[in-house]
Amino acid sequence: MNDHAAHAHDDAHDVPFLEDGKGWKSWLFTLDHKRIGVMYLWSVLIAFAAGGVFALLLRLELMAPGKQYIEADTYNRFFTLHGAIMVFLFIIPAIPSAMGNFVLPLMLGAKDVAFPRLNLLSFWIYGIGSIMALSSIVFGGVETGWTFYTPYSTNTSGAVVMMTLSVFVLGFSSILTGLNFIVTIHKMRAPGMSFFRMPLFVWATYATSILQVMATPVLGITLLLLVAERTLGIGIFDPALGGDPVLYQHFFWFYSHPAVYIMILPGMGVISEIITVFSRKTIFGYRAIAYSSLGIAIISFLVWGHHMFLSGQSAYAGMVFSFLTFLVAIPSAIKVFNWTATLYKGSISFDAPMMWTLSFMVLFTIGGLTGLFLGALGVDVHLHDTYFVVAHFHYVMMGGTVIAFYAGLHYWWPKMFGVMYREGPAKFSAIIVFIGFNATFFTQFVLGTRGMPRRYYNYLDQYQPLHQFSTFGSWIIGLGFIVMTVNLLASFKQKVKAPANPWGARTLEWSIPSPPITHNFHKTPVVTEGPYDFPVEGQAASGAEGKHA
Amino acid sequence: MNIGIVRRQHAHHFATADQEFSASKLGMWLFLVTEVLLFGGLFVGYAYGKSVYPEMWHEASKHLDWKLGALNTLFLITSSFTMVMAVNAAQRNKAGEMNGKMVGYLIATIALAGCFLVVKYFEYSHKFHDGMLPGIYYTYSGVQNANAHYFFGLYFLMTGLHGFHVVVGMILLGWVLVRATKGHFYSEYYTPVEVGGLYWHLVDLIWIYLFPLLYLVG
Amino acid sequence: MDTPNGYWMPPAASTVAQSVDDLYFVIFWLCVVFFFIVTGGVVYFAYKYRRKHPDQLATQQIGHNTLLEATWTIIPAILVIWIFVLGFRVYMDLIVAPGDSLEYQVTAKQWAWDFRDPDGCSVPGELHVPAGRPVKLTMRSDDVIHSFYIADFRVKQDVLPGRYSSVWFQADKPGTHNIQCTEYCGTSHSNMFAKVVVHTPEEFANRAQTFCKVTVGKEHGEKLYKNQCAACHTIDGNRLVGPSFKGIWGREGKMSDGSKVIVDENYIVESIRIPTAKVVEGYPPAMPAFPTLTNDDIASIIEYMKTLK
Amino acid sequence: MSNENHSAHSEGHHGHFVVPAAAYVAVFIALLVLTVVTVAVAQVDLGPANMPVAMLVATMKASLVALIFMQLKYDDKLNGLVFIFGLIFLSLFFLFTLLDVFSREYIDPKYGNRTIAAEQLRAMQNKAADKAGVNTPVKPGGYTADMPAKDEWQPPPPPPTTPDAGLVDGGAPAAGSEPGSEPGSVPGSEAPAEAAPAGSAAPESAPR
Repeated sequence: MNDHAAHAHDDAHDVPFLEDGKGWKSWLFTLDHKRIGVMYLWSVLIAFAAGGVFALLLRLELMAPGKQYIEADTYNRFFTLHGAIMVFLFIIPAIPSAMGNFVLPLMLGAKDVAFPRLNLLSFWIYGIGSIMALSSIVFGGVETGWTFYTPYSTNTSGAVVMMTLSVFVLGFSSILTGLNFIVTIHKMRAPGMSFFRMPLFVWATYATSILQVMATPVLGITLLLLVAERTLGIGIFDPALGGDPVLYQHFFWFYSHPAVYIMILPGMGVISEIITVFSRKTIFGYRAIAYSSLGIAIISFLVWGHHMFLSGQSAYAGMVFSFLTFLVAIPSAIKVFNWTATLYKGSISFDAPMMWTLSFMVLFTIGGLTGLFLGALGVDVHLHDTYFVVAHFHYVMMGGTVIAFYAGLHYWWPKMFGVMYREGPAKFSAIIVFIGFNATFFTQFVLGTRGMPRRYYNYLDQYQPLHQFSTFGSWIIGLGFIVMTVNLLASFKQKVKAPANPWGARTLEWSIPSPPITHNFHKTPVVTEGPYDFPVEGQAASGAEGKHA
Repeated sequence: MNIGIVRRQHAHHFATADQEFSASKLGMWLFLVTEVLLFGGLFVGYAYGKSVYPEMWHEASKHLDWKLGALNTLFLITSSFTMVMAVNAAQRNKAGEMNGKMVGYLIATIALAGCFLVVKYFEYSHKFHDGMLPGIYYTYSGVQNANAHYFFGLYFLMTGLHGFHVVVGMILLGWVLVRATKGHFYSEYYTPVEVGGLYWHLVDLIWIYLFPLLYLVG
Repeated sequence: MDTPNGYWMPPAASTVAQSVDDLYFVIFWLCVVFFFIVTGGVVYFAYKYRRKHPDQLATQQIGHNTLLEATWTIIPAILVIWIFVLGFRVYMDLIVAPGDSLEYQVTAKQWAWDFRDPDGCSVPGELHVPAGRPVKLTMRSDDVIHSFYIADFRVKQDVLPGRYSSVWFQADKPGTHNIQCTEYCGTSHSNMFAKVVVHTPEEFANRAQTFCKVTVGKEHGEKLYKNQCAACHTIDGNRLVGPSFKGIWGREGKMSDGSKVIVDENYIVESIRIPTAKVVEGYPPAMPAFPTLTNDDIASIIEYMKTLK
Repeated sequence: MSNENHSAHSEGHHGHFVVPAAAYVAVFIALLVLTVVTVAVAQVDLGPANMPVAMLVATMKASLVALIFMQLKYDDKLNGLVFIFGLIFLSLFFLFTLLDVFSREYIDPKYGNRTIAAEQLRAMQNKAADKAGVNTPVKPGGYTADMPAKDEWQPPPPPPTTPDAGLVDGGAPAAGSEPGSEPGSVPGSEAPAEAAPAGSAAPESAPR
């Protein structure tokens, strides 16, 4: 099965994984989950930059009604690319593939993921999918929105087939990553690590993997049907040929609502890790958070119809979906309350990861609460497809997942690269992004309630002042992320050596040198207690510090 | 042909061979679930079409030759049986004495898969000739009800995707056959045969549902 | 324009608008309460238990508290079910039209609305309704999915090709409100504006003499241009989807098949009736047919074109 | 969640359970018999029961293959659980999609989805047939006359002329000029001049 038998014995190979092999071949053909995680990290950061640039271009165009500097057609292509790149190229692979690949085996005390070659294949498939997606710009561009609603997507010109095939390929990468993680979590935990001694990030990744494995295939078949619709004129979704566009929306949203939980669940996992370490207190309600991750994963399959209340779906189905949508709000609320309670009687320090986490707490709370407006049928009629929806999902996806991703990046950066970044700029960028974010997207709530539709290139004059303010806000966000990126990249030049456990965390990945050696652990660790057993003031630290080698 | 067996050391990142075996099986089962959901999407399309165009659905399904479908069902069930006998032979192959049986059963499985594809070729060529093609290429005038291209669109999608999976299965089992002839599989290590078998049974399982839905009940 | 209904909402101009706004503010204040519980908790704890010296440890390791966890599960559950019930009740008023409502036919097509009232009167781009009477719109799309949205009435409904969908409202006071399309439908999705004009019952009664009368002339032509043609043809010279109408009358154009054509009545009538007959070179044959335009309409458009220098 | 804590480095137990070959032969025969049963039952037209019976037999065959051939019965419970969850999520997809499809005219019977839409689809299919250059004679599927083409548009009958109670409060009811009772002063069905050439190709918004 594995021809690595050559260096099976561990001690001969104590070289940190970054130095274990030079040249691009050692990177592109590596089977080491840490290297694959780092490669994913650079790809998703580039994707985030590209998506971010399109966002700024869109906001610039919306400065005032009418043509500012691009045509309507170009604007439509920009918002499609902004949506597609951010969703498929950045936010779905970001935390599960980039951080999950790096951290999960370390947290479980395993040498690698269950199927290393499948892991590398997932990265290659992600690379091929991204190239196909970006090349669709050259072949005529796509201007259907990232949702590809039929019959517009089947009757319009442009490279829709190329983009849908690229998303199909990217979906495969997501399925294989999820599959790999579920087997790793079930089969490769360190001895003594029962399911309730696993860190909460592992629980969140487990729930995310279930969603990735169980929901993404339906996206695959949806896109295959869309390609068949465009090439063979099958007629399943095109009313001119006897099909039904609402059936497409059922297919699409059956994947896409679990997909939004694929995006937020890992973010919640990262927050559970960071909030405990920086308040030096055990998590409040470990089982509640673990079970609510699984609860969200299961219930997320029941609620997709709330995207279609006004799309011609029957009012009866709308009511059923609205009721179930309110059920899925409860596990998220439980998590937020548990995180807040974790801070109680802790010893809270405001390092960079904690600053990003506190900003997450505020923004995700607003994002979650505004979901109640859109879930209630009566109000959704007025708010559907307006800027209120745009603000809601940006608060949850950007205020939630993206800020949790950067909190995790600042938290695991010393472990990944063995270098510390400067605290000052990291904290400063967290504050700037928080301010810019609220300036940009809170105004969009007001735009939405006042009736400003989404995906509008030209709009009524009454919305102009708010749009202008929102555009200024987007510049502040751009500034914040530039400061953060420069600060993180500068850490490579400053070469400030990072200790093995800079934050005093108790999970397994901090018990090994940073950056870790290729085979992670000299001797497979034996776990004897939970992941968050912090000592209490005045009491001797529970058990010897070095409980695992 | 007792060419003995080639011993194998389990992958270094697994603690024991058994851990590796159960990991592979769980991984395969998860992949099979994604296949079930992939075909599930098509079955939902079938359910939609049948509920919105019931008369057309019934009339169009009359134009499928259920005898060929039944023949294909027999081929697939028999190939499932020979596959499972191959796995059984691998499990009992202590020192290479069962190699011959295992290789024989594998060849039978692949051959039956080939027959399935041949029968499918005849079905498809008959439909191509009559013009019962999906979507805008549909030129057949035998079906009275409108939108018959909807049924044939789904028919070609479902059986086409299934046929594609049969071809992938043949390639997969061909690779297992090549390794079996080299004596790689014995009672301690037969994972590829088992995993290949699981995939093949799922392909058969999907056909077990496709056959009555498309050919019989329509 | 009427006064907005508070900071958040546009004017509440239909009977159901106030109940939607009330529901909005019920959820709004509920969210404000929960927001301050969470944010207040985070800020207060972060300040009270901030780390004063580097190796300060937590004062107490509290893992869980079943009573507290039970309360913050059950109370939100009850509240969200309550919101669901409120939302359900308002939704019922929004979708079930009263029996005696006036039946209007609405057709959406790529980038224009077409309204037809019960007596067949159709003013391009304007929906004329009487005040105080429920009005039910039966909508259908010619090409892709659009969405009929009047913010001031708080009503919205997707308009599907191949299927009817319906929306109803009752405006109380005369006035003019914006109609917008909220489902992405292509290049000029953001130009698909129309107006709903609410009249007093008397004004509405003799509409045949006022706005329903079709007088061939450039004013009617201009109204038709704004509603039907503006999405693809500009009048200021630069190209949108089709050629610009600036100085079109009498202009000589080169067709895609190389032939030359002088722009006159026949060319305009043919281009509107059979758009793909003569396509100007360098432009896509993307112009849809306009079967609802009567001869008087086309005559008015021609009159209007003559004024475009 | 089965959390088998296997001791590190202990030799894995060898004896994976070997299913006796006889069991396989028995299942094989059962499958053949069930196939014959399926085909036989399908010849008899049971009306609405056709589908459930066919699905029942197919599910029996499928569970035989899954439990014995794929060894779910003898295997680690986790694999079975994974398969069951897959089927649960698939059934959710079926359940809610068909819930929507079958309840579309539940609220608004007058403009229900089925009747008018079917006629509307008829017209669309004619256009699609021309667009695709396909000469299928599209016979109306047993519904009432085709939907009137857009050009000969007859407005629906005026609403009942009973004086309307719901007038603007305080405002005097319009002097007897109930919109509905308007004699033909409003241009009734102004028949637009010559209709667009019959069967003109569907307004192709952009070449496919």
